Amino acid sequence: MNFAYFLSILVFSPLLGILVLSFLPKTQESLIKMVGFLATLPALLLSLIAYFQYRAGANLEGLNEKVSWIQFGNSEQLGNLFSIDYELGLDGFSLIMIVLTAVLSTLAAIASIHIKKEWKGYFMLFLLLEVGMLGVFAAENLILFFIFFEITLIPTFFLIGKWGYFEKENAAYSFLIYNGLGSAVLLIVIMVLFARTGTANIDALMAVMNADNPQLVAQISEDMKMGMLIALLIAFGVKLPIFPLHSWMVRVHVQAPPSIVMLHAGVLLKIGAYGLIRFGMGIFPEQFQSLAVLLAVLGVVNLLYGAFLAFIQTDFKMVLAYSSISHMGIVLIGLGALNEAGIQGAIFQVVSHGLIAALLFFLVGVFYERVQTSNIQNLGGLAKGMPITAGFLLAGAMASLGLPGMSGFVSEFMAFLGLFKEMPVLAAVGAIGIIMTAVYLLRAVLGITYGKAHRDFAGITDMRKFEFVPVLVLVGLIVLIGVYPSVLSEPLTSTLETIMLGIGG
Amino acid sequence: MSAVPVQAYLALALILFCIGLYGALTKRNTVIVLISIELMLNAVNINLVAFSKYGIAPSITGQIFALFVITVAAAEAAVGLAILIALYRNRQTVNIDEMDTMKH
Amino acid sequence: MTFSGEFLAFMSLALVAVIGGVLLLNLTKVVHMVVALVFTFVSIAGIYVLLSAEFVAAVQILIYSGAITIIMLFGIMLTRHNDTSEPQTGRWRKLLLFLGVLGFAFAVYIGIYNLDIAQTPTDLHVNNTEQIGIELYSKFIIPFEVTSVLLLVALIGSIVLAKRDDEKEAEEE
Amino acid sequence: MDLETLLSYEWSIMAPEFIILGVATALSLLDLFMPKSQSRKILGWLGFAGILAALVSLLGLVGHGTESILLDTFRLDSFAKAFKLLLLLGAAMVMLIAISYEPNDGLEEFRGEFFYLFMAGLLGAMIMSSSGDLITLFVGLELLSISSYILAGMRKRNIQSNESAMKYVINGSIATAITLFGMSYVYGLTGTTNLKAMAGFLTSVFDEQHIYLLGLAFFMIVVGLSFKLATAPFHMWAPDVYQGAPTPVTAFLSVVSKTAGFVLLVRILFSIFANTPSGDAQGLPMILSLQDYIAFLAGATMIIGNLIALRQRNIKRLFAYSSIAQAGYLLVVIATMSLFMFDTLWFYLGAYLFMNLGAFAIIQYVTHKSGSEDISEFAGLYRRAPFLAIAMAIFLLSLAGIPGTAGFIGKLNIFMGALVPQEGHYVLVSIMIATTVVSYFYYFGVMVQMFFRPAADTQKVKLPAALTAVISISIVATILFGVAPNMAFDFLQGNFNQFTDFFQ
Amino acid sequence: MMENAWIIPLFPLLSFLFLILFGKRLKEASAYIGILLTLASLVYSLLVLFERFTAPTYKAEGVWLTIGDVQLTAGFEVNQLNALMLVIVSLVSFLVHTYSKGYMNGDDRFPVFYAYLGLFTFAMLGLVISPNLLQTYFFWELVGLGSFLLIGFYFYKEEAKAAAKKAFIMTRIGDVGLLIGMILLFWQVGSFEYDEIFAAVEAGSISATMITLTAILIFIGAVGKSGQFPLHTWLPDAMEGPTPVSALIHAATMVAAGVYLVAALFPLFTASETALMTVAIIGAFTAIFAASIGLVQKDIKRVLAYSTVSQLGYMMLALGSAGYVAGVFHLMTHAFFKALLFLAAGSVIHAVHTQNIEHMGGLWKKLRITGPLFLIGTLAISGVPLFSGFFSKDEILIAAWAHGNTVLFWLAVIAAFFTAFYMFRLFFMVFAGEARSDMKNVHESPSVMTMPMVVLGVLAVVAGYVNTPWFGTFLGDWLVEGNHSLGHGHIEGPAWIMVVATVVSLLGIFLAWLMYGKRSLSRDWLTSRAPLTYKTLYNKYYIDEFYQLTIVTGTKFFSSFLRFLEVFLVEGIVKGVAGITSALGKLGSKFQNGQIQTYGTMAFVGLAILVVIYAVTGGYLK
Repeated sequence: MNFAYFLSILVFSPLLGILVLSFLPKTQESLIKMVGFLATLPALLLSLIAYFQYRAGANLEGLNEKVSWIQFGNSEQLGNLFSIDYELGLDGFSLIMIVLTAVLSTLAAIASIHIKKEWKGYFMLFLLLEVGMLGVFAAENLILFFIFFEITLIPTFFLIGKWGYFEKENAAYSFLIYNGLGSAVLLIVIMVLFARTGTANIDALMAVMNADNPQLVAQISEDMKMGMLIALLIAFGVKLPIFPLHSWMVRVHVQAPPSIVMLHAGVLLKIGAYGLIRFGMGIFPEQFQSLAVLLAVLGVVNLLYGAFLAFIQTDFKMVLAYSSISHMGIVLIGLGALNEAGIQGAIFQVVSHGLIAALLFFLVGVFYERVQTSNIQNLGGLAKGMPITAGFLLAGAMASLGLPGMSGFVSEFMAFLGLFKEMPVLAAVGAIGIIMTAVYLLRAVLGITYGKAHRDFAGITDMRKFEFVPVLVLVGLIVLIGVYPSVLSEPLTSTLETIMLGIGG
Repeated sequence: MSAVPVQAYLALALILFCIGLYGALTKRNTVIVLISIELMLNAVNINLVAFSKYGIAPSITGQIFALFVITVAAAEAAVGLAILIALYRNRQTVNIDEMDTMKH
Repeated sequence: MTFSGEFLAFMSLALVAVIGGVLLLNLTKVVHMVVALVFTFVSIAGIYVLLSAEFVAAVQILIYSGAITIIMLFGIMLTRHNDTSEPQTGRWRKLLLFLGVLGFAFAVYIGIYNLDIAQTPTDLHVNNTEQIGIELYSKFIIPFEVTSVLLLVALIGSIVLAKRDDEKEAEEE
Repeated sequence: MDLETLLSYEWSIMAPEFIILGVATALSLLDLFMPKSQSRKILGWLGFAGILAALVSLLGLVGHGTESILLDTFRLDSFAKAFKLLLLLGAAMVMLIAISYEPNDGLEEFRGEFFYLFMAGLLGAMIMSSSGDLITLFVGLELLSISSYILAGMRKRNIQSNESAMKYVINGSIATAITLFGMSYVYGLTGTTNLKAMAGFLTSVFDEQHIYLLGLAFFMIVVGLSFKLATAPFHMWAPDVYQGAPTPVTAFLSVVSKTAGFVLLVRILFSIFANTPSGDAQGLPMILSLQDYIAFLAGATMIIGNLIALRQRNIKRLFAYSSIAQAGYLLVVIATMSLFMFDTLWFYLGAYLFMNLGAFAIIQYVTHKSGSEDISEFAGLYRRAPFLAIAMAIFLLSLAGIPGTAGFIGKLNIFMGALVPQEGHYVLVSIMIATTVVSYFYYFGVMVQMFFRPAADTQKVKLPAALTAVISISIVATILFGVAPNMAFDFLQGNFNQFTDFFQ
Repeated sequence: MMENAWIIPLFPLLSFLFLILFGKRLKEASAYIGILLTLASLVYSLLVLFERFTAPTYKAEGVWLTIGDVQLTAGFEVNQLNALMLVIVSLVSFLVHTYSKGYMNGDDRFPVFYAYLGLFTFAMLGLVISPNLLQTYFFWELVGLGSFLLIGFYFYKEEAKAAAKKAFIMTRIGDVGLLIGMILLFWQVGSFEYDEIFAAVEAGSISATMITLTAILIFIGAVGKSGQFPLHTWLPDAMEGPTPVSALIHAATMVAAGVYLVAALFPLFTASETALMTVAIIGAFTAIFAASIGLVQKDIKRVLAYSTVSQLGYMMLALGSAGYVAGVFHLMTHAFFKALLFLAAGSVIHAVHTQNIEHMGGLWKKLRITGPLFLIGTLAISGVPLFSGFFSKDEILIAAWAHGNTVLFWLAVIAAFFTAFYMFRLFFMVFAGEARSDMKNVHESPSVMTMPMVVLGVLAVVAGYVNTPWFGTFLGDWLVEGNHSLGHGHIEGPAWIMVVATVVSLLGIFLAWLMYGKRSLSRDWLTSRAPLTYKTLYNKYYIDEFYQLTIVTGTKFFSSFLRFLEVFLVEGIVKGVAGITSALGKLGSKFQNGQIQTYGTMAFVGLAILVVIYAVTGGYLK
């Protein structure tokens, strides 16, 4: 982190891959795959460097970048108002998200080996998607955030629509329209804030919105703040997703190629939580407090709704999709608790579910490629032919259901710890979800791996060497966080302090 | 002072404008539609000329404006008719309601 | 209001003009319609005279009652015209339009019926044509020139569009 | 007025117009004397050169102060300069598209006429944007309109082209009549056709009857001009005409003509009605008290355009609805009348120019190659011509307002303008954003065809140089103004000083 | 030694990691790694235990996770209970490791089995040295994982799959209770540390209601893990796992974790009479309830399983009657004799390849080592004097009586009678009578299997003497040393209790002998006299069916209802909106009918509407 434009280079490094790919002939399959994989490495490397230097005590502010970008209206008359800078920056939270993104991108690039056609286009879009995701977390102002947010939308649409399964186009459209609406609502909020305060910088906004006598271009009433927060909730609620805005996500998880679902479930959904925490809590702390109960209730509803629906799905991907909904409920529960434990739990859950979902979907990809189905009823006894895959699948399920020693437990525990302090009865209802999680996951995973084989899976091979890499890395990280959670909690300390200061906790 | 107030001229123009409009939008023969539009423009001219004499600040400009309108109207009519003839060559009809190959 | 000569003239001209318009709407034969409208055009010219716009009146007679009517009649003759021109369909549209026209006329009418404009004496009638000429060639020279382009465009365009298509083939034959 | 006075005016400020006029005349003469067998494409290139020359001379005038000739019948102010720039740019690109236009029927023998009629229309548009007098404005408008009527019907053996021209001329004439009817009242209540004089006079109008009548005139002018903009309620002609007209003409209508329409609308509304009192207690100018009506029209336009576009299969028709919707977004700018209005309008029209013309260049190429305009002609375009497909995707994304493209920055501007006022136009913004999302459906529908569907034929394509140029310029501009919009804003701020001379 | 006690769980963890990674190559040799590493644990545990006899409690902790101002710690603690448990766990584990070498011989997933055993042992050892509730919970769940994996070891069997799933889920239900309880406690105390919790309880800074509530919630966790009613049904099903596993997990260690938990949090429970009472009632009820089911079961392992449930109930009863020592003492003795019984049963199964006792008989002569060892175990569990079970059971009865739980006391006595009866029923049916003809190839197990049994057999006899009213109550005194809140080391109960207990168990044995040994009483008298009772008992009071009918079906129904909601409401609204949008588009395009005049009309009518609205709202209508 000693050179200039560190963050820009980090964020835009995958573009290099796109550039190289555009000169490669379409037919060079293995070369394209290799380039696609290699292009994810600079970002990974740089993000890890940043992480370890931060852990070693380096200051993240040194990474901030600011270049004047757009000035609306006449700068002589308006001064600093209505100017948008290109500004990137990191804090503990976004750093973690960037590391998560970089790691999952690299792993998903490996998982992309299962892609069957048009690798060149695939990897170009894939890398563009990575740029968008990295940018979302590095953006220091709302407009930039939004731009990167939308940049993730387009490649994902194509990646789902072209390389997905049978109903891919349907899923792609579903994705597009829901997320389009979500981002539209988000844009309104961003623009109202920008138009009324004249700035889009997140820190500046937080300062302005929480000042006693703010200097505004136009007044913002309390009702309006509330309205904006609710709009934010809807916008990020689509992404997260919050019941009842979730149905697109199920479709995407089922239809998209596994490597993309890894990124989708691992990172893209998390943008919703990231946004709620950064913007919802940061900019509207007072309003957020009055919505806390609603959030917690929504969280419990998500948790239970997802769990109960996951319980009766026959397709394993559907189970995982609803499981994602259920797990995102825990994020909401943590946020609704609105205390240190809760928020930290929510952030942990964001990371943890990112890893776990990526792991599970990767494994789905692995066995789907071999048996051509993910329907539980058509599977069974897979542990015989693919003991290692089955073992990891079970490990993934255990992580997902919150087994101690794995990351899922830490986050779930903290979120509930937080909620029990504020709303014990609600939390107790939510605790049913913990049981249900075990119920549906075991039903599904055991249905696939244990018992009698539904048909003869003779001749299927277990995981190949390269497939071990993502799995081992993911399991390693999951266990690392589960056993030594300080790897996450320490970088988060200052971010959490800021948030708690805002909400007066 | 004139015996005929400006309102009378304006009212006449309004009536003619409405008639022209109604004709332009209901008549079936395209030629009649075109000529109805001419009537509308004539109504405009009455307004202009009336205002040129009885307006707030009477001036010759109104009449000049009217002349321009007449000129343009003539050109428009000519072009409209030319298009009609081209169309007629291909479709053998001048009925405006039959010109609906493109819709929805 | 006195029944001055001007008033009588206006009333009769206006009546003719309106009747011409109404006939346009109600006659069934296309040619009749055009002829009805000629009356309207001519009486409008009369009205221009009442409004001290002799030059405009003259142009009106020349262009509308003359040129435009004639080319319209040509147009009618050139194309096969079924004499009756009554649309079979569009009853609802007509009703809607009628209501719209009524509403529009009503709204405009309440704007003009007691419009109060102080009349100032004018000298428009003095050397009307000269006044127009002076204004046109000094003040409005630019639109005037643009109009010339416009007419040229209309001319070429009309020729291009109306020219018989099979000329080439005819030549070849 | 004698010759001396006439010569005392600085006629050089009309240089762009003169160049266009001169080239148009030269083209018509050349066309007349050129042998019939010779290809008329050369005329197109000449016309293109003429437009470029006009563009250069206009750029030379950018630093020139506000100047007017003959009592504002010609007026060179920042507003005129800025928008003429767009008109000329658009026209140059349309010209390139037109040069590569090779339809199966009808146009070949009239190609020469096509070029100079087109130049005449451009002249009309330019006159429209730089005049301060109703009569000149009207004449310019008609020059543009009549040229467009003829252009639309140029494929005279094509029944759709005939029909398109017919629809255009009839609706256009009615619109003209309505506009003129409104103008006649404005004239009557001010006694002048000079916009500045009008404005001065109107500030002192307090008679309620007069104000009411001026309000009516406002509506008539707005509705009449909405024909040129293709916005509600006068939008319905657009799909039919766009579909039937030759593709370059469609491009011309959807970009140049529309831009000219907005220029005229702004010129008239903000000259006349910004100074007319509305007669209410607060003493608001009329345009502010009536802005809700414009907002209503804008909302209706966006909804209609985007919803009906969902059902279209014909690509040109689809783009017609798309351009209706885009006009609706632009109308939002006018309805909100913020302090960024001119900048926003200019920027969005500029962005729109590039993305739409780029798209039309591709549409023309794809449709005339196959002869069908069905959206399925785009199937597998990515396979056949990756460059075209990616370019089209960029234009579509820009039209849909996706970040990274000029369209997004334009929309951002619009939103900001709409939300800055104390009582922000939330409803309007919400409609705009919601309909934008609806628009994803059809924009992405084209992309689905290009990228997901298999190609009907795998024949490789050879793109004419002119089209390549148009597409490349459009891509560069669309991305550049999306990534570094300050280039445009700085240019605007540096040279046009916030259009303060608009009202002077 | 004690400072490094944390290393004890790491040996089996190492075994787990090593075997899971390289087991495939090691094959049968993996057993040695497992055995050696658990032996290391055992040795170390013994050293720690001996050191603990003299040294004070040792506790070391480090920060695990920071939440705002709160620091959650992790570490280990060696107090009396922990040290004792360390030895019990590592001992049984070591023995089972050894035994399995013979029992699992030939299984192609042999290394995996040892890996799982290692994992479980690690978790169990970690559990017993946890100094705080959070860490306890941490390992509590891992123990559950080990149990789950081992139950489902024969993954290809549908029954094993179902049993594993059931075990995991039912214990999880309990775990959630524990989780809630400990979180609530945390917000009262501000810490998960045992000592801080006890300090807070003692200081009275927690309201009585909250103590009761949290204690009961935590007890729910224990109920789940220890197979107490109503969460007991998984434990008998867990017998689908390999028999050594049943011995290790479902007899000696994990199922006792519930008892251990209550014992570890004993000061909390004693602070609330209601909580204690709950524990006692559940314990006593489970004891007699499970025993009654055990009376009629036909599967050798199931009988033992119900016996385990019943014995665990005993322990709960002891703890609920403030009999800390009694509970822990019985935990220890039970660990030895029940492990012995299971291993012996395993040996039997290994020999005859069936688990149905009706197909067995006359094995006494063939299994010359297993037979007597099984008998020792049976005698111990039946509470026959001089065997370990006698002393510990006696303690429990005394505790119950002394605490004033008269009803519960008599229930326990009846349960003791049942125990003696069904255990000897089992013994006689397996070993007595004539050998069945189809069991000719029955051989005694190899010494690698019998040796651990012998060790346990010895312990089953002698373990009781560490705490007897006759020779001294070393264990009890040591356990409560320095900690008065654990109550008294030994309670002097009336002497007749011991007599009653002895009589009852002898009676049971006699009755069993009459029916199954001598066969002077018809075996089928219950079947014929009270078929309904028999059926009810045989079908375990239809509890499984009841759960199936209510909870499982209810959940499925609710899920289906939600799916209905999803399809028709959530998706329906979306589809509706999409439909309306496209319908509007369709409507709009219908107006677009290609008629020029329609277009003009629309435009003009639009104008007229605007103008009329303007006229009306503008107030210009006069």
